[in-house]
Amino acid sequence: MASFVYNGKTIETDDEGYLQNLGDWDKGLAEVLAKQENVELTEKHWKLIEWIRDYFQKFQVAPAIKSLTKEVMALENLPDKKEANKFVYELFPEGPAKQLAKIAGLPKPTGCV
Amino acid sequence: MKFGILIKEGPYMHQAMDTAYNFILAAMESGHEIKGVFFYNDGVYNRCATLEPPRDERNIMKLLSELELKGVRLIVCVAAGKRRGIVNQTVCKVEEISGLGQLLELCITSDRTITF
Amino acid sequence: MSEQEKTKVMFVLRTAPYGTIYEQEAIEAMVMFGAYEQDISVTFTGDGVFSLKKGQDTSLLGKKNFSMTYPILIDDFEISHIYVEKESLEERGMSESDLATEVEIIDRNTLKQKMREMKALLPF
Amino acid sequence: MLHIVKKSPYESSAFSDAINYIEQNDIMLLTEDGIYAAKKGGKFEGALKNLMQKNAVYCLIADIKARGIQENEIIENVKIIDYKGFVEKVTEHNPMTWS
Repeated sequence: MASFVYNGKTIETDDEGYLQNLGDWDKGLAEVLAKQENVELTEKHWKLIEWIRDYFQKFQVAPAIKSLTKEVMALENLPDKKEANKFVYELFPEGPAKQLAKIAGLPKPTGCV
Repeated sequence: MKFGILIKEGPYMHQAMDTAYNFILAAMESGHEIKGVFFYNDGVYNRCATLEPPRDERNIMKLLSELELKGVRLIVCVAAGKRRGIVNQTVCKVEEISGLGQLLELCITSDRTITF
Repeated sequence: MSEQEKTKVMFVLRTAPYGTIYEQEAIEAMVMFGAYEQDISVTFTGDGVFSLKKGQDTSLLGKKNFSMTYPILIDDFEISHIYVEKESLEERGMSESDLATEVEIIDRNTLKQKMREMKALLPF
Repeated sequence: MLHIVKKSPYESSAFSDAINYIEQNDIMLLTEDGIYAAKKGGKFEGALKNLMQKNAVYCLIADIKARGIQENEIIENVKIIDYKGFVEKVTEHNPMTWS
């Protein structure tokens, strides 16, 4: 458990930095979470953050890596999976599944043990 | 033959673990191999380190640990465990905690998968 | 991996949603199993068919609505088939138009044969 | 297939669902509260006898003894087995548990 103050409010995270209360999330908080991950958010990051939040809202689960790759291929007009993977790792160097979920304010992916 | 065992119910409330335990003993006595016992749903409570039933009653947690000493692999689902507070600090043995992929692995490597 | 080498596993969902956690944790298992490139199918029979009822709204319960996950199990999570047993639907006054997502409606006899093709059956 | 029934037929659909799914050459094992389906004079005697015209039915001795049911109270032709017998049945048939 860890916590920090954001906009005068105490935000709690687990030891790995995932939000305890998903309802705390807003775009400003995403910037703070990204900074903790040493990720500087660009428009490309934001597109994926919005996509993954929509996906989670709509289907109640985090997407499979495969779906993320597919989305990136479509969004960025990339020819194949390999290019798409390279692209997301450039955005989220320490693992897109974990870092994207964390910054987007989603729960820790259960697959990552 | 190789058996994979899935335990879906917690201790004491249901007979599932008792039946499974007797099944496992009988299977081993008959020369079969238990590939692993996967604890899911409330089944994860069977590996709670702080179970302390009255002394004149069977201690399911200890019976299972004895099976483990005989070489039976026990696997507690990390996600189901976390939901119920069975985590590193409360599980009998930290090494037992693993992911759901282990359940599928049991289905693949066992001749029979039996649910209790 | 060739089709022959894949292990066939079937989740058999026989419990209604929300009253117990079985449906929810079965879905969590399905989503994980998908990544392992095996032949995973899901069957709804008995009260399990209630999990597919359309129009579920869990907001007053404070629980997640898992019927929303079913539409992506095949495309995104590599589940091979989702079956619902016709007889169980009919016994419960339901038909295809009551379902929240597109699934394969099959009769009990067909399902019996499919179950016999499985290496492992996981009841929930 | 081996259909393992572990809930009382009076409280759960496990027994009747298993009957719905049983095929030729399949067998049924009654365990835990499922053994009440094998008690003579109960509501399910007819269904069980009907089933046994084609399929073998077994029950676990540990479960009937524990519940005070004597062997002569078990419907004729239901075979009584111990845990080793249970293991043997699983080696012969792929199991499905109905609870």
